[in-house]
Parts: sequence; C-alpha cells; structure tokens
Amino acid sequence: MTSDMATRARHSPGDEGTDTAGRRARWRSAARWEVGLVVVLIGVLVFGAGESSTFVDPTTFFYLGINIGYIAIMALPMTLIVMTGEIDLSVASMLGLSGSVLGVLWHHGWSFVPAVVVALLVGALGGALNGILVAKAGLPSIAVTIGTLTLFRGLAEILLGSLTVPAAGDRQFPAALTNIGVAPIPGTQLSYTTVIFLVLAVVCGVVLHATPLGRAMHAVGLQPEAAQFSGIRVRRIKFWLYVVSGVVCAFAGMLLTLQNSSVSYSAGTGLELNVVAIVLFGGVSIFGGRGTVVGVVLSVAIFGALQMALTQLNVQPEIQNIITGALLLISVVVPNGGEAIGRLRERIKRK
Amino acid sequence: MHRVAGIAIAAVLASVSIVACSSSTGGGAGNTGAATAGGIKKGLTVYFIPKDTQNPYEVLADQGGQKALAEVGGKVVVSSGTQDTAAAQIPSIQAAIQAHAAAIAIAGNDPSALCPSLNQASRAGIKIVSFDSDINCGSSPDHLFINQADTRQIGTSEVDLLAKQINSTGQIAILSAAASATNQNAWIGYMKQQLAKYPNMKLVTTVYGNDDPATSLTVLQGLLSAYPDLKGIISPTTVGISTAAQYFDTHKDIAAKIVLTGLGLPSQMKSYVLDGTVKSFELWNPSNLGYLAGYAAASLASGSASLQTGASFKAGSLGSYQVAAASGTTGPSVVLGPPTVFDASNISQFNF
Amino acid sequence: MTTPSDTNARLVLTNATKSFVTVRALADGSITLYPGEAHALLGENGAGKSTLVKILAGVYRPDGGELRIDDTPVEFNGPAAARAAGVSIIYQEPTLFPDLTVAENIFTGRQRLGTFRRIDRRAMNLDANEIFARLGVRLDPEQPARGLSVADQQIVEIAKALSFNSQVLVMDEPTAALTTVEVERLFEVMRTLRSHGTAVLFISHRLDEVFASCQRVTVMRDGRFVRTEPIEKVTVDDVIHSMVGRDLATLFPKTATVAGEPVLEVENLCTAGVFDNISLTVRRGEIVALAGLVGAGRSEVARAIFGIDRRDSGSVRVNGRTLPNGDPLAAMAAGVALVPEDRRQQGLVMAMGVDQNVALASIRRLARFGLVRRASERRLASNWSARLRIKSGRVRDAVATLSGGNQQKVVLAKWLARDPSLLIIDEPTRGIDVGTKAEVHRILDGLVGDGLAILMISSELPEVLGMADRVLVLREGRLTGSFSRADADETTIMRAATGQHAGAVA
Amino acid sequence: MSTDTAARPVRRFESLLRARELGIAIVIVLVVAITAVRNSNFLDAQSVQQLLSGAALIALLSVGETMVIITRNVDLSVGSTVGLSAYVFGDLFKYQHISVVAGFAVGIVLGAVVGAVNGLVTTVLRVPSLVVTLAMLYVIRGVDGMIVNGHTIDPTAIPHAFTEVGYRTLFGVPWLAIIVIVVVAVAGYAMRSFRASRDLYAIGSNPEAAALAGIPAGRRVFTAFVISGTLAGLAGALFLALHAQVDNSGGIGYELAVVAAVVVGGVAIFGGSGTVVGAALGALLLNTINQALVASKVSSFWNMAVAGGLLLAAIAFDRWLSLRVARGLKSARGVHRDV
Repeated sequence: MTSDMATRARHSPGDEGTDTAGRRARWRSAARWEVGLVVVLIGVLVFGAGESSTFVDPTTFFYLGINIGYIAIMALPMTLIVMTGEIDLSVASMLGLSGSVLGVLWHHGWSFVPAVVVALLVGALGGALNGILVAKAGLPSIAVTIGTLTLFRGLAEILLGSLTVPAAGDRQFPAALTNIGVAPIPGTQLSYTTVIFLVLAVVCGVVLHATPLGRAMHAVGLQPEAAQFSGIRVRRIKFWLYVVSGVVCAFAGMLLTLQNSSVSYSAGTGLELNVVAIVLFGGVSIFGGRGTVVGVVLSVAIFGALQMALTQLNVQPEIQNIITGALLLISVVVPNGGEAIGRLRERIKRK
Repeated sequence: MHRVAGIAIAAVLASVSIVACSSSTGGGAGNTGAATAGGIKKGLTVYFIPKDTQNPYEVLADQGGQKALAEVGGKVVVSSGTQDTAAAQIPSIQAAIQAHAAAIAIAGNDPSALCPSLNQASRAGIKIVSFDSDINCGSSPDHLFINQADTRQIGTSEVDLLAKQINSTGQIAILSAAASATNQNAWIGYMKQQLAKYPNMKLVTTVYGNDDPATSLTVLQGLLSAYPDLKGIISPTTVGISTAAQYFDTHKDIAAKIVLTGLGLPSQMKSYVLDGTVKSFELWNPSNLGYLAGYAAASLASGSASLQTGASFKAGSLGSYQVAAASGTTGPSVVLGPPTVFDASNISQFNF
Repeated sequence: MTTPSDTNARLVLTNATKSFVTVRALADGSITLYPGEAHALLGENGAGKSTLVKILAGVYRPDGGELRIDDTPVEFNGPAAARAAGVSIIYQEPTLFPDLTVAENIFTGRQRLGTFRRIDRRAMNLDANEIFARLGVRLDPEQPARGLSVADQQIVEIAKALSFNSQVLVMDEPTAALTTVEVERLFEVMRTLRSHGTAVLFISHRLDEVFASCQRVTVMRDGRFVRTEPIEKVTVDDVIHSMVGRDLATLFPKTATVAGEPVLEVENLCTAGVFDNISLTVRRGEIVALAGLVGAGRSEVARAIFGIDRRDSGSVRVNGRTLPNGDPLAAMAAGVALVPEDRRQQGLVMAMGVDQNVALASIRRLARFGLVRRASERRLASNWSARLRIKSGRVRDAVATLSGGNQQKVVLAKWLARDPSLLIIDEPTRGIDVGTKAEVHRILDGLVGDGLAILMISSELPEVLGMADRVLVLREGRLTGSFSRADADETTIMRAATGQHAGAVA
Repeated sequence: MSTDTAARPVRRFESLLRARELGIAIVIVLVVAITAVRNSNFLDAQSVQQLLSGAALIALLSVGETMVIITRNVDLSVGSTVGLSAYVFGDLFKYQHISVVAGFAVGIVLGAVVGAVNGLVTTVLRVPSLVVTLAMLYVIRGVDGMIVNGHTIDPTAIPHAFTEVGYRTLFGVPWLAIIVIVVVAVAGYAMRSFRASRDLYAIGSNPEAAALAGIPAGRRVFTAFVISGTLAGLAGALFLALHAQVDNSGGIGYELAVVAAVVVGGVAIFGGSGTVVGAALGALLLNTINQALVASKVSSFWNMAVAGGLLLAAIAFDRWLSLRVARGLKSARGVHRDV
C-alpha cells in the first residue's frame, strides 16, 4: 500500500504533510550532495596518490583533461536540459555528426574556418530538430533523442563511411590547432579542453544559479505548469536549450577532432550514457529542478581522476564499468535511503 | 585458473607448431634454433595496448608478447579498454608514458586518432611498435609495423583462394568488420586490385558487420537475398567469417551454392572445415604476431634494432627478421610471414 | 456526538481528529449515517469535509476518534480496507484509468474470472451492463474511460460503488460539474440506492439540491462538527449561518466603490468546444464575479485572457491595448495578473522558498546586470509577508510547508508585487480556513479600493454574493446571466448556471 | 446526452488503437513489397525466415520492456543481461558440459535475479528506474567482462542440436521465431486477460487512482522487472543458439534498440497504453528495414539513418493521432474537462 504512494509522491507536487517532509528531506540531501562529492573526490585523489606512483605527476592533470574534457563539455548543456526535466541522449551522436561534417568538408578541400562554421550550424540544426519535437510538439524527450541518437550517427556514417579524415593525400588539420591534443596551455598543465570546460562551467553556473533564466529553469523542472502560469516561456526555454546543446556538442566534436587531429564517423560512440552518468552523479535530479553545476564539475573531476588512477594501476577496465555503475546507484540511493527506512518503519507500525 | 593455463599451453603448442610450418612456408630467415636475447637489455617494460582487453585474437597476441618479454627478462603490461575505440586506448598510452615504459606495442583502433598521444610517447623516448592494425600518422612518430602478413599478399591470396574454388567466375561479395577498420580496408583495397586479374569474377558489394555477430548476421542475410547468384564471400575478419560459417553450416543449401573464405581463427572454424562447410581460409598465428612484436619492441628499446630498411633483429624462436622499406601509407615494417592456409588436412594441428 | 438511538446506525464517526505537519485539518469530525437515508454534509471549503471523507475512505488514518460500522469499531489501513468494509467514495474529480475500459474501471482488481483465473470479459461487461441498467443509464462497458464526460465518469464511479454493493456511499460534491439533466439522473440513482438501503453521505455547495434530496444535514466549520438536524428542522438561512459561523458582513467586508474606466475589455472570445462568444468588461475599482458550475469554462476563459491557452477568435483589450494571442508575458506586461485555480500545481513552485515564489513573476525586475540578487528577493518577500500577514518560518522555507491560506497569500503577493491593474483570481479561497478567508476578502476589498480591477471566479455563492459588484454566469461555455450586486441571489444565479430557464440542454 | 455524443469519437479512438498493430503490419508488408519489387527473391521462404529470426531476440526483449514501460518505468539493463546470460551459459557448456536444459535454466535464473535487483531498488527505494537500470547496465557489463576475461565461446563448444534452435524450421518457421511468437502470444494474451497484468496498465495509466484502488503497485512493478530480466536471460540463451559463439560484446547496445522497437510499436513511453504484440511488430519492422536496405542494394551506411528517421516518424505519428482524437473528443463532448 505505502508503495502505491511512490508514484504519487513523484508525479504530483506534495500536498499532504508526510509528503512535504519527504520533499524537505530530499531538499536538504540535495544541498548536502556536493559536500559528499568533495569527500569522494578527496578519497579518489588520496587513493590515486597512495596507490599509483605516477598519479602525483603534473602530466596526470593534462591527460585527465585530454581524456574527459570534451565529455565534460557535453555534460554542461545536458545539466541544463535535465534541470528542466528533459533529457538529450543524442549528444554523443551529434559530436560524431559534427565531426564528420567537418571531416567531409575538409576532405573536399574546404578551408578550416568555414568547415567549422558549417559543422556548428549542423549542431544548431540538429538541436533545433530535438527542440521542435520535444518543446513544440511536446513529444517525450527520451524517445525523441533516442531517435535522433540513431539518426545523427547514421548521417555521420553516410557522410564519412569508411573514410578517416585526413585520408591519404588530404591536408593535415592546422597544426597550431591540433596542438591542443599534445600540449597543455603554455606554462600550465591545463589542457585546452579543461579550460574551455571550466569557462563554460562558470558561464553555465552563473546562468543556472544567478540569473532569471536559471531561476526559470528550476521552476520549469520542478513544476512546468506553475512556471507557465508565472509567465515563464517553458517551451521556448526548452527549445533553445536543445539548440545550445546541439551547438555545444558540435563544438565538442570540433575539439575532439583537433585533439585527435583526425575524425571518423564513429567518434564518441556510446558516450551519451557516460554524460548522463556524470550529470546524475553530480546530483542533478532526473526529474528536474534540483542540482548544481558545482556538483557536475565535481562529478567530472571524480570520474576523470578515477579513470586515471585505475588505468595507471592497470586495473581491469571492467572494474571501471562496475565502479561507474556503483557510483550512479549510490547517487540515487543515498538521498532516498533515509525515506525508504522511514517508510519501512511506518509499514511495520501498521502491521 | 584452469582456463588461463589451458590457453598458455595452447599458445606454446601453437608457436611450436608454427615454427614448423613457418619454416616450411619459408617465413623468417632460417635459424629456428633456441632463442637468444641478442643484445636486448634486461628489465624492459613494454606496454601492450590491444584493440580491447577481451578480443580473443588480441588476447592471444598479448600472450605471445608476454612470452617474448619473459624470454628476454623484461615484462609486459597489457592495458586497454573494453571497447574498440581510440578513446579507450589513449589513457593506456598516457599510462605507458608516465610509467616511463621502454616501448609500446599497439593495435590501433583508429589509424590517426592515436597519433598525437603516440607522438608524445615517442618524444618521451618510448619506442613505438604497431601490430595487427597499423597506425597512419604520416611522418611522426617513427614506428615499426609488425605486419601479420604482407598486406598486399593477404588481399591477393584471399582472392586467389576464392578464385580457385569458384574457378574464377561469378559474383562475389565482402563481409568486413567496421567500415572504419584500417587493416580490413587496406586488404580490401588490394583484393580489388587482384580482382582485375579475374575478369569473370565480379565484386558486387562490401557489407560491414562491425565485428558484432548479430550485425554481421543481418547484413549477411540481406546480402544473400540481394544477390541470389552470389558465388563467393570473402570475410577478412574472424567474427564475420565465423558468423557466416555458422549460418552456412545450418543452411547446407546455401553452403552448397556459395563458397566462404577469409581470415578466421582455426579454433572457431575447425568444426566448419571438418564438416566441409568451409573449404579453406587463412590466418597467421596471432600469438606469434605478439611474440614478434614483443621482440621488435624490446630490440628497438635496446638499440639492437633500428627502423633502417634492411636492418635485422632476432625474434627468439621465430628467428631473425628484416625491416622492409616503407611503401605507400605503410611505414617501415616487418612481415611475420605468409598467412597459413587452413583446410581439412592441417586444421587439426592448430589450437588457437 | 452520537445520539443514543444509534444501534441502527450504519456508520458512526466520533470526534475524529487529523493534523498535518503545519495544519490541523480536522479537530472534531463526527457524523452518523443511517441506512436508506441521504445525509448532507455541509461546510465551507476548509471546514474539514474532505479530510473527513478521506478518513472514511481509508486514505488518511485519523490521529484520534472512533469509527464504528454496524456498531463494531473498525480501523482502515488503506482504501482497500474501507471498501471491504462496504464504504465507497465518489470524489469530485473522478479517479478513473483513462486507458482501461469502463467495465475494467468498475471491476479493477475484482474482474470476473473464468477458467485458469482468466478475466471473463463477456461476463464482466454483462455485469457492468446489469449495473447500468439498475442505474437506468446507458454506457458502453467496452469503451475506454478516456474521453468520458465528467458526468459519465461519475456514473462509472457510482457503478463501481454499486458493484461493491457498498452499504455506505460517500459523494464528495458529485454535482459540482454536472448539468441539470445530469444532476437529475444522479438523484434518480441516489434514490434507487437508498431504496436498496444504502446510506448516502452527500457533500454539496448547492443548498437547493441538499434540501431537495437529503433527509438529514450535518454542518461543519473550521474542522469541527457544528450540528446535525433532520432536514425539515432547518432553513437555508440558519444552515448558512452555522456554516459561516458569523454574519456574512464580517466574512465579506465589501465596501461600496465607484467603478472607473474599463480595464479589461473582452469581445466575442471563442475557443471551439470550450467556450463561445464571451464578451465582458471589468472596470477600475470593481469586482466582477464569474459564477457557474465547475467545468462551465470559467477557468478556461481566465486562461485564455491571460494567454495560457490560445484563443480561436475574439479580442482581449487591457487598458485599451489589445493583447497578443497566447502570450502570458505580454499580458503581464499589460498589467494582468492571474491567481490560478490550482494553487499547488499552477500557483506555486512547492519546493521553492517563499522568497523565490514571491519573486518568481517579477524576477526580471529584481535582476541587476542580468543577475538575480537574493537579498532584494528576500526583501520583496518579507515586505509582502508583512503586508499580507503571511505566517511562515523563514522566508526561505519551501512554500510546501505553509498552510493553504498562507500559500494563497504567497500567490497573491507574487502578483501584487508586480502592481497589476487587473487581477484575475480563480477560486480565491478554495481550501482555506475561514479566518484567512476573511483576510483574503479584506485584501481584495482593499485592492479594489485602490483602483484595481478584479475578475473573480468562484464556485461559492456566498463569496460571489458577498464580494462581487457584478455577477456574470457561465454555463457550458456561454454567458447565461449578468446581474448587478443588487439583484443577484442564490436562486437567480443557480438558475442561470444550471440553465433551468435557459431552454434546452446540450 | 453526453453518453451518446461521447461514445462515437471514443469508438473511433478505440478502433484507431486497435489499428495500431495493423498499421505496423501494413508498413512491414509495404517495406517487404517495395523491396520485393526491386529484388524478387526477398519474398522467398529463406528471406522471410531471415526476417523472422533476425528480429526474434529484440522482439523477445521488447515483450518484457513493454511490461516495464507500461508501468511508467524503463529497463536499460536488458542488453547487458543478454550478454551475461549468453556467456555464462556458453561457459558452462564449454567447461562444465552441462545439459542444454540446465543451461537455459541458468541463463533464465540469472536474468530473473538481475530483474529482481532492478525491481527491488526501484520500488523499495523509490529510485527512478532509468537511473537504476542505467547503473545496472554498467555493473552487469563489467561483471560479464570479468567472467569472460578475454575468452570466447566458439561453435566447437556448442552442440549442434542446440545451435539448430536458431535455424531448424517447423512448417517453414524457424524454431527461434516460434519460441518468440509463442512468448509474444502468451504475453499478449496474459496482458489482456489477467488481473495482475491489467493492474500494470492501471498503474501506468493513473498512479494516484491506482493507489486509491488499493493496487499493490510496488509488487506489480517488481514483477514486471523480474519478467523483463527473465526474458533477457532467455534471450541470452537464444543469442548463443543463434550465433553459436559469444564473447564480452554480446548484446551491447540492445537496450536502445529494444526501447526503439517498443516505441515504434506504439507503447506510450510514459506508460498506460500499448501492447506486447505491437512492440514485437515494432522490432520486426526495424529489422525488416535493415535487411530490406541491404537486399535492395542500398549501402549499409544508410541503415542507422533510416532506422532513426523511422523512429522519429513513429513517435510523431502517435502524437498526431492522439491530438486528433483529443480534438475529436473535445468538440463532440462540449466543455467537459478531460480525464
């Protein structure tokens, strides 16, 4: 019987007192989540430093940036979209598609800048497609973006097929730019992707936590109807978030292409789930309205550092999968655990 | 674990048996005597970075490498991801750099995407050896490609093998791995050249099974209904050929019409060859490939080998090898030897 | 509160209490139901009626008090238990499964089984038809509940109750959304049930119905039992008096004002299938009430004016400026504010603090250099909390922790903070305790005094009569009446609303 | 009176719902027909069998997925479960030489256990199933990898009798397909004819009402997950039968393919409506498209793009349909509120 109320508690804003209490609990736990993440991060760092002889090494930081920077960048628009209660599973495919667009144009002798511009435009268009289907047509975003996930990757495959650009006889991408894959920013150990991510993260954080727009996003995620009745343009916000997501992911595609100084249609295959994992582990509620950019940044750092440490220790990659899954479970179980226990007590009391 | 033990024994047996046949097929120059770690430093660490840690073919190669380094008193670290992506291999390259490894032996998941990281490695003084699937980084980094068999030779011999069985006439198709798979694409390139010699054989299409049984099966089935008059299929990938073989095995009528050949693991293909579903196919010994890669890496790291054309080095029980000149996109390379053709007569001797 | 002669009573609830984190919803819930008798439960919103109902339904477990059925004490640990004990509830908003068929909705979890415990659809549908026959209605058991009219949905709910052959049937404002004909049919059904000895608890705001069809009446106020009387012993007036508990003047402090120039001018507003050809004007300093039955399209008109829904045709002018279609922001910019019907879903973001909710509609004004300043937010919130006497802990507390009345005040604050020229307020005092109710009314009165124009939608006749300068009545999407404060009274309005003199019914 | 006025559009609505399966079937026929025009022998027994056996696994998984999605949940762990079940089965074959039956049992039990974990965490802790099953996707894939540990189960290890489940035909229908058709038929019938299964619809259709009706939502949802897991386990066993080989990559990416099939099959992603038959047909359609493309000599590069486009079209079509119906109801019903 108690479990019946589950769906209710989740699907309608709380009315009864008990419900309210639960909501407050979750509210507080959300506030505490970042603290928990800091602890975990410290734990990972200590573990890495203690176990791996090469972990405490300036290059580690650079490599970490190389490995997770472009994924982290995709996690930012995802954060905003999840904040509004939607999801975008097409991010990784968009990364691949934009890369392929750049690749095919480059292959046909376009010069770099116009090719990049077109690729970013494709990103905007793809995002707009998601936006129209989700925000304007009101279709469930999970279904829509599974569709575009397939579509975008498919288009990428049509564009490049078996080609890896630069193919034999092609020009190499501008060395000055592909340099971001091999050299940190002079005088630092920061990869360019890291800095770009951090800058975007700050922008994202300010927008989400300190502007009317960000407040609107919270409202939309928590209670779309109430938001609409407060003069918030719910559909418009969602639409543009998808466009932004498209552009940012396309941009990530450019970065990855330069970082690898090459591109093939399969670039970034399957990363969408990693992105979602990062965002959720960052404490962003899958139902929207709750979460912080800080949390997501911490989550990125944790996943990145963990991967570095485990690879250096040559731990089976399978273990890394398991840890990812475990962290994800923890991120939802911990905040709900308390309530669950409470409910069990209630239940026992009734018996 | 009993399984690991089993595989290890298998590997040893395999290499021994190959020694026999490789000398018979006139592979590496003579001397199949006991290995001597000629001028190779002790205690070298070589990072083996396979396409992924699970692919059985790669696992055999890794074990070959471990065997080689064991012989010269060094050690192998096998490191890679669970999926065949460049992104999964880059962290391993970084780990190798940070661990100041002596050399890296890598099977590239992507011809170019790994180059930046490998460049860093080589600048850090790490010798680079690629095996199974070459990387294509233009000038740098310098690296030695351990070619399982001369790329051209694989392409041509596949076609010849098929031609023999369908007496050089009819439609044929190729069932490959991923569309972006470097070595498959290279071989297919040479197959097309070789087909010019057979005016009556027509390559109708190439389909891609992404080295996934399910996908391979779907495209194979589509292929069959698309080209009813198909006479032969070449599948230059172990997953592709075994999937096709399994399908033919259960559809004798098709097996009767269509000849299947390509590159496959004897262990996976044995039953099909013995019951006649597949007449013959090719492969080399993956553990020998790894073994050779191991020696090459160790020798380069010890300065006892160089990338100069004609430079030679000793590869333990496989004898000594010569560096072949760069040709086309392939840089300096050594060739393990011509692929072994497996058929009912010899397949039982191999257990890899 | 039970009289000794209650051995033949079917259900007796005595001194039930229930309180939530912040609110005491029920202080003394007592009622006695007799077989074959229709018993009216009267009281204003917030009087504790629905809490009492939910206790009978087994949804809430009372903190105190006793419930006896057929003279044996019972404790419900869930709706199922209540139903098992023969108590069925028909909620104002029917609770059906849109994707299941009518028959399945009736027999959820009790479908007729054939061999191998398979559902025997034919038998099930026959049962359903048989029940419908008993109720004298025609419904297709095979059709999905999605798309049934509210009236038909209620019929399904009643059929469900019948299928339990419940001894007690509780109907929570079943007629609120019904047309006269449908109401008639419902009363037919009620009579049938009574003749079978069912005890009926009937909750309604329409006193005429109550007096027409009930034998006994219980009045509640502020969560407390007030009195139970045989219907013939009481008059409409003293019932109202005991409901309100004070003379209307204090509850509806309406000071006479002179209407100024028109603020809102609506002409021939149409939305196919929702409302048709609505024209109305609201002037500075007057409260225009939009009366009518639930579902008559009043809220929809409000939504269309504010721009939540797009209108098919017609024009909306505010202070002379025509509003673009379907654009709430434009409406807000033109000085329109909408306090919506459903506070929890539409009015507030329950998980946000009082401050953020108050600021939500004026957030852009509060921003400087595009950045929200929490301090100014909090200042705004605490100012309005003071002015509207909002009782909350810290202004940062989530509004979910506030009582209904205070929540409503927060919604008001949110809109008044924009100092609008037109306030559309939908069910201003639904679910609010009488004390706060009077406050809200006082606030509204003050606002019109300061020259605000108010369009008030209310289902509570006393409120309409007490607060409005003019009353417009909506029935099934059409304006069917317009009365001045002087000549508006219960009967005239109900007539217009139910169409008794408005000719044929759809 | 509204009873009558409401009835008519509702009829149309219902018939449209019924037509859903028909619609997909028609599309499948169209695709086959068009392909057959371009390539006559796309219609011969062989090809048809290939269409069936090719779609079988996804169709099987879509049955369980449908039950889960109908309750407003989702199961993303099926792909990993298939891989795990398939490998463990094969491993036991190869090294413990267990019987086929025992192997099936093991695979199925494994799946059931995974499903139980999903169900427990989701219902007891009230955690969004999307997150839970996403996490399980990683965990199981990892565990699978550790068990596989670089090995592969190759055809030599698999008895012929078993692998022929994938190909032997009965009256021209592959056994594999027969098994799946039976499961779909049984499930389809059960979803119509048992209280518990109607509860699933109720829960997804209106959670609050389900609570008031005293439906044990927790237990029902749990069961749905267990069934989904169990079928994934079975699918794993059949995967081995079909391919006679498996390594750590078995079933990678199936989860999205299944969800896609279910959505194309007309199951509402937010629960309440849809049928397993529709979902299975959705799987068949997607597979048919893939094979049709190759068969009609379109470069296989186009497969994904077409599949994606089709998926979007299906979702959009559903929406358009429901909007039309809603409008129909409104105008017929006058001003009454929606349910």
